[in-house]
Amino acid sequence: MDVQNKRLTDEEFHRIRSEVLMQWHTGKEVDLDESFEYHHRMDKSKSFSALLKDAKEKKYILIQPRAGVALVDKHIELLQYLQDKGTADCLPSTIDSYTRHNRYQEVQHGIEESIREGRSLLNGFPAVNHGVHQCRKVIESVRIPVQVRHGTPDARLLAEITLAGGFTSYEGGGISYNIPYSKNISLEKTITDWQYVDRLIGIYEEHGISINREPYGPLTGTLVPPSISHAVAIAESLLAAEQGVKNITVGYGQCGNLIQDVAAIRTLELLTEEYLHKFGFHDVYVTTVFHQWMGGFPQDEAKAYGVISWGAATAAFAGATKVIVKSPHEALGIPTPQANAQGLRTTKQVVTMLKDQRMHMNDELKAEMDIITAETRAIVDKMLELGNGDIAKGAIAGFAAGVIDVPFAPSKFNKGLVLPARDNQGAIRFLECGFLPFNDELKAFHKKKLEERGRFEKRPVSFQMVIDDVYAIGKGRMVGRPHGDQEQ
Amino acid sequence: MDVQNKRLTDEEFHRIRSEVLMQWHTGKEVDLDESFEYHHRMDKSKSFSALLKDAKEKKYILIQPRAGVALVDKHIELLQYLQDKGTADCLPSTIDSYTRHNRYQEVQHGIEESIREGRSLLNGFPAVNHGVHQCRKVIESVRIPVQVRHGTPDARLLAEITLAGGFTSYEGGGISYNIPYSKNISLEKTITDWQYVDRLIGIYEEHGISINREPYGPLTGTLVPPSISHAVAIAESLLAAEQGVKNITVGYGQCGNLIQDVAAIRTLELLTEEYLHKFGFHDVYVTTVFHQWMGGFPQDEAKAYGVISWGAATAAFAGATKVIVKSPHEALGIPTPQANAQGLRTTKQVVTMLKDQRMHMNDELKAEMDIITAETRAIVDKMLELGNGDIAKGAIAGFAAGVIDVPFAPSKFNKGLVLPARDNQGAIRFLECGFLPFNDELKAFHKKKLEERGRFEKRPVSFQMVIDDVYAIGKGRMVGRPHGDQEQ
Amino acid sequence: MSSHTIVLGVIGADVHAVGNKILHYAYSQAGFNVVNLGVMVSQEEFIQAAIEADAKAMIVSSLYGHGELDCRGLRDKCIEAGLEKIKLYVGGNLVVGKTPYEEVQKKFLEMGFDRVYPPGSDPALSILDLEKDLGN
Amino acid sequence: MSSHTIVLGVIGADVHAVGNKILHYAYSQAGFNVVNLGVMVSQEEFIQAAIEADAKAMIVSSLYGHGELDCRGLRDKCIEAGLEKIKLYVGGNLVVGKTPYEEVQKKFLEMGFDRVYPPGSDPALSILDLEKDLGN
Ligand code: B12
Ligand code: B12
Repeated sequence: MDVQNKRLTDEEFHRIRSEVLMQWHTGKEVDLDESFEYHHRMDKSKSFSALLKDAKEKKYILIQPRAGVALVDKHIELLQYLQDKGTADCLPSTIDSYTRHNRYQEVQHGIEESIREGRSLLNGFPAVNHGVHQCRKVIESVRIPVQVRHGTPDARLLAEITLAGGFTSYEGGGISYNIPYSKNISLEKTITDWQYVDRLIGIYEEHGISINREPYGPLTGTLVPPSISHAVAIAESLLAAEQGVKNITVGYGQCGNLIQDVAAIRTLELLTEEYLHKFGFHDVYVTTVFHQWMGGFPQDEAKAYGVISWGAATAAFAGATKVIVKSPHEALGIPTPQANAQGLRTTKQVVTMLKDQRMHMNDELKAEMDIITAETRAIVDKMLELGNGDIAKGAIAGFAAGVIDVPFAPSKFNKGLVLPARDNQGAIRFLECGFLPFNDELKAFHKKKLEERGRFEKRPVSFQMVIDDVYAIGKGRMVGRPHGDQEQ
Repeated sequence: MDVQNKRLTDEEFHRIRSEVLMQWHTGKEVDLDESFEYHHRMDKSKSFSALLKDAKEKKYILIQPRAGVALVDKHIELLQYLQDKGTADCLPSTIDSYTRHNRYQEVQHGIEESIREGRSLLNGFPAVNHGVHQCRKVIESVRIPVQVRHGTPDARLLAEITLAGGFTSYEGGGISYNIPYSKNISLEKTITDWQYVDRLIGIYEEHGISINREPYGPLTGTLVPPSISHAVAIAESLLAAEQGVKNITVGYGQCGNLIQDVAAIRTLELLTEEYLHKFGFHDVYVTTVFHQWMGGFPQDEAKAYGVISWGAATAAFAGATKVIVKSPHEALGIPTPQANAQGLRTTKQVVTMLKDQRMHMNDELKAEMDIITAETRAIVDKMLELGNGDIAKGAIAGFAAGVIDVPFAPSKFNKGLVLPARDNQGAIRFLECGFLPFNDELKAFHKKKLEERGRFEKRPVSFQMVIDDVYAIGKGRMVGRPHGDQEQ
Repeated sequence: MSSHTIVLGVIGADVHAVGNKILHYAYSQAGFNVVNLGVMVSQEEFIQAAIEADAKAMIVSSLYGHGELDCRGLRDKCIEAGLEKIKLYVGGNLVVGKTPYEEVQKKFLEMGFDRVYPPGSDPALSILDLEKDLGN
Repeated sequence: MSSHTIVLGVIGADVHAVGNKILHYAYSQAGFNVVNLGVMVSQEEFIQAAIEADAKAMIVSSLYGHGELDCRGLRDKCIEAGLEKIKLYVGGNLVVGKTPYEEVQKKFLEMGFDRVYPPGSDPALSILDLEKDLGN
C-alpha cells in the first residue's frame, strides 16, 4: 500500500465510498446532499465547531462526559440526563467495542440480548447498526452538540452514518485509534482509512458545514509522556488538514503533575499551530481538550472524586478549551447516568470556580514547556525526515523505526521499547528512551530526574518503578513509592 | 479589668481554678497530678504535638474532620468510624453550642432529649457535662490523637475537663473564639479567660506533657483577608507562649485563589515565628493548619466534592501541616459519619496524590507574600504600639480602634467597617479598609485590584460585589459576577 | 414596596452572622422597616422587640442545628404577650443533620410557625411571601 | 515457586493491555511458564495455545464490559478440545457497569470458570490460588 499525505481525489473518494456503504445495510440510508441540507437546517447550538470557538474566544471551559448504551431510547434518556442533570456543555455518543471492530453481526446479537435482558450488554452506542435515522432521533432529542467518541481503526462507515445522522464532531485518527486500540492492523491501513474520514469531513466543510475533528490524545491513557502524544496529535492534524478539515481539537491525557500538565496543554496548541502553518494550513482553527486521568482509578467513590477534581483543576489552570470527565464509578464499570452526572457536576464546580485563575508563565513552567517542545520537535521532525517530508509516510516509518513509540500499546506495529516512569515530583519522564530521536542533553535530563527519585526512594531506577507508578493513583499516590500508602 | 500579657502566677491561677472547677459538678473529677500520670501512661501515638512534629519534619499532611454528637457511645462510634473508614490522621471532638456558651443546664436537657429521641439533638459533644472519665473512655477507644474543637469564649472548665480526660490539643483563643463566636462578651474577659487555659497547658508542659494549642484561624469563615486572620493568630500565639505553651498550630481558612492561599500559609508560619522570636520565645514549635473553604457551600454533593478537593489540593501545594476537612453535606447539616468519612477520603486521595508537588517560589507568589507580610506587620505593629508593647492590651485597644477588624463578625466589640471583596482573579482584597493601619501604597493596591474587576464586570465597585461573593462558591463560582452562573 | 415593620434575628446560642446581615440588607432594600436583633437572640428578646416596634412579622433564623430546641414555645409566648396575629417565619439549617425538607417543615408548622424555609433559601422568596401575608 | 505452564490473554475485542503486561510480569516472577497471547484473543486462540503448550490453566482477562458475551461457551469448547482438566480463571471488569461482585461471580462460576476475580484484584492472590489448585 502506498500511503502519502495527499488529498484524495473525488474519484478515489467515491470509489472507496461505494464499498464502504455496503459494509452494513444501514449504509444505504446515507445520502450526502440530503445530509448537507439536514445540517443546514439544524440549530446552530448543535455545532461543535461553533461551540469550541466560542469557548476559546470567551475563555471558558467546556465539559463533556463519555456515555453510550445499546438501545436508542435508553441512549436518548442518558444524554438528556447528562445535559440536564449533569450540566454537560456538549455530549458524546461512545460507541461499543464490537462496532469499533466492525463486528456488526455481534453487535446485532448484543442489541437483541440487551432488549431481552432489559439492560445494556454492549459497552457503548452501536450507531452503525442503528443507522442514520435513529442517530438523528438522538441529535434531535438534545439541545447541545454531540460527538462520536470511539476507538475504531476503520471508522469510515461509522463516520458516514453518524455525520449524516447529525453529529458535528468526530474523534480519532489513523494513529491514535490504531496503536492503542488494535493488535494486528497496519498503520498503512488505518491512515488510509482515516484519510477517507477526514476527506468526508473536508467535503462537509466545502458545503459550509464545519465538523470538528478530535485526534485522540491520551493514547493508552497510562503514563504517556506529553511529547509522544503531542507528536501523534500533530501528525494527525496534518493528515486531517490535508483532507480539508478546518476545525481541530488536539487532546492530551492528564499526567498529574500540574506544571507538566499545564506545559503540555500550552505547547500542544502552540506546536500544532506551528506545524500546521509550516505546511501552509493557515485557516485551521485549533482548540485543546484535556482528559482527566485516563489510567487506573481508585475504586472508592470518594477517592475517585478527588482524582476527578484534580483533573478539573488542572484543566482550568492550563486553560484547555474542553475537558473530558470521568465518573466516580471509573474503576468499576461503565457509570450509571447518575454517577456520570456527578462527575460532571464536580467538574463544573471546579472549572467555573477556578475560571479566573490561569497559571501565568514562570521559570518552572517555561522549563517544562521547553523540554516538551524540544522532544516533540525531535520526534515530528524525525518522522518527517523518514517520510521525506510526508507525514503519512513518516508516521509509518517512524513507528517501524521506534522513533515514535507509545508505552503499553497493544499494537504489534509499535516498538514497545519506551518505558515511562514518574520523577520525584510526579512528572512523567523516560526510563527507557528506546529509539526516540532525543539528543544527549534530553536523555541526560530524564536520567537525572529518575536518579533523583531513585536516591530519594533508596532503590535503583528499574521496571519496578513503572509497575508501582501504574498502580499508584488507584492506591492514592501519584509517585509509586516502595512503601506504598505509608508515609515515609 | 486590667489585662496584660503576663504569665499568671501560681497563686492567681489556683485562685481562679477553684472557682472554675465549681462551674459544673464534673469539675470535681479533675485532679491535676492524677491527670499528669494519666498522660504519661498514654500511648505516644495519641500525642498531637508529636504527630504534628513528625508531619512537619517528614513533610506529609495530616487530615482531620470536625465531628461530635451528644452521647458518649455514639461519639465513640463516630470517631472510630472516621479513624478507620475515613483514614483520619487525627480526630476532633467538636463541642456543642450550649457548652460553648456555658449553658450546662440546657446541655443536660439536650442530652436527655437525645437519649429519648435516639438521635443527637445537640450539634456537638458536650464534654463538660460528660466529665473526665467519659472523656477518657473516648480517648481510649481510638488509636490517634484527639483535639477539642469548639468556639467557646470561656473555655476554662472545658479545658480542665478535656485535658484531664486525655485530649492532647486544644483549639481557640481569646480573640478567635470571641469575635466570631459571641456578641456581647468583652475581649478583656475572653483574653483573661484564655490566659488561664494557656497557663493550664503551660503547667502540663512543665510536667513533661506537651499539649498542642491551635488558635482558630478562619474567624468568621467568610471572605476574611489573610492579614486579618494572621494578625489574630500572631497575637494569640504570643499570648499562649507567654503562659508557657510550646507547641502551636496557627490556622488559616482557604480563600480560594491558589497563589493567595499558598502565600498565606507560607507567611503565616514565617510571621508567627518572627514575632515569637522577637519576644524571646525561641522554643515554641510552630505548625500550620489549612481549613478547607469555610464559607457557604454548594448544596449538591457532587459540587461539594469539587470544593473539598480544591481545598485539599491547595493545602498540598502550600505545604500546610494539617488540613481540616469539610463533608459533602456541609451546606445542609452536620454530616453523617459516612459523609464525613467521604470528605476525608477525598481529601486523603488529593493530599497524598499531590504530596510531592509543592509550589516553588515565583514572582507572583513572592508579590502576594510581600503584600500579606506588609499588611500583617502593619496591623500587629499597630496593636503593639497601642498596647505599649503588650499584645494583650494592644489587641483590646486594636479592636476598639478598628486597626484590626474582622468582616461579618457578630461581636459588638468588633468595628465592622472592613469590607472584603474578590479581585478579578478571585483573591480577597479590601473594598473598605476601615481603620486598618495600611499605608497609601497598600490602600492603592486594593483599590486598583477591585477597579480592575469593576471594569471587567462593567459595574461600579460596591457592596453588591460583597454579597455576590458571599454567595458565589455556593453557586459554583468564586468571583460573584453579575451574571451569576452564566459565562460572559 | 412594603413598609411594614419586621423583627429579624438569629435565635438561641447561634452566632451565624453572615446570612443575618444579608437578610437585613435584602429586606431593607425591599422597603421593610427592619428591626435587626442580630445573632444570639432569645425568644424574650424577639417578643420584646416585636411589641416595642409593633412588628407584623418575626423572621427567625437558626443555622447551627439547635433550632428545634430553641424555637419550641415561641408561638405560645407570643400569644401570652398579646401578639396573636404576628406572622412567624423561620429558616436556615433548622435541625441537626441533612434532613428531608418535608419533615422539617412539618415539625415547625406544628410548632406554630406560618412559613418554614429550607437551607440556603433565597431571601427574595420570603419577601414575596411577606407581601402576600401582610398585604402591601 | 511453581513452573507450570499457563496461558494468559485478554478475551474478545478487548484491547486493555496494561493489566495484561503486569500479569505477565507477575506470573513470570512467580516462576510460571507464561504463554501470553496479549489482547484481543478469541476462545479458539486460547484453546489452541493451551493445547500446544500443554497448559494447566487459562488466565482470562476481560476489562471492557463484554466479558459476559465473550466468555460464554469457553468451558464447553475446552472439553470438546480435550482440555477437561484445565483450570479456568477469569478477572477484570467482567460485566457492563458497577455490579456487586457476588452476582458477577455466580454468573461466571455457572459458565464453568473455576475462579472469578473482582475488578483490580492483586495478581498475588491468584498466584496463591494457582499454587493451591495446581500444586507446586
Ligand atoms: C486505561 C484504560 C483504557 C485504555 C486502554 C489502553 C490499552 N490499550 O491498554 C483506553 C483509553 C484505550 C481504553 C479504552 C476503552 N475502555 Co478502558 N479503561 C482504562 C482504565 C482507566 C484503566 C485500565 C488499566 O490499565 N488499569 C491498570 C491495570 C494494571 O489494571 P487492570 O487492567 O484492572 O488489570 C489488573 C487487575 O484487574 C487484575 N486482572 C485483570 N485481569 C485479570 C484476570 C485474572 C484471572 C486475575 C486474577 C486478575 C486480573 O490484574 C491486573 C494487574 O494488576 C479502566 C478503569 C480503571 N480500572 O480505572 C478503564 C475501563 C476498563 N475501560 C472501559 C471501557 C468501557 C473502555 C472503552 C469501551 C471506551 C469507553 N467506553 O470508555 C474502550 C474499549 C476499547 C476496547 N476495545 O477494549 C471500562 C469497562 C467498563 C465495564 N466493564 O463496565 C472501564 C472500567 C472504565 C469505565 N468505568 O467505564 N481504556
Ligand atoms: C460560615 C459558617 C460558620 C462560621 C460563622 C461565622 C459567623 N459568626 O457568622 C463559624 C465558623 C463561626 C461557624 C460556627 C459554627 N457552625 Co457553622 N457554618 C458556616 C457555613 C459554612 C456558612 C454559613 C453562611 O454564612 N452562609 C452564607 C449565608 C449567606 O447563608 P445562610 O447563613 O444559609 O443564610 C441565608 C439563607 O439560609 C436564608 N435564611 C437564613 N435564615 C432565614 C430565615 C428565613 C425566614 C428565610 C426566609 C431565609 C433565611 O437567607 C440567608 C441569606 O441568603 C454553614 C454551612 C453552609 N451553609 O455552607 C455552616 C453551618 C451552618 N454551621 C454549622 C455548625 C454546626 C457550626 C458550629 C456548631 C461548629 C461546628 N460543629 O462545626 C459552630 C456554631 C457556632 C454557634 N454557636 O452558632 C452547621 C449547622 C449544622 C446543622 N444545622 O445540622 C452548618 C450547616 C455546617 C455543617 N454542615 O455542619 N459556622
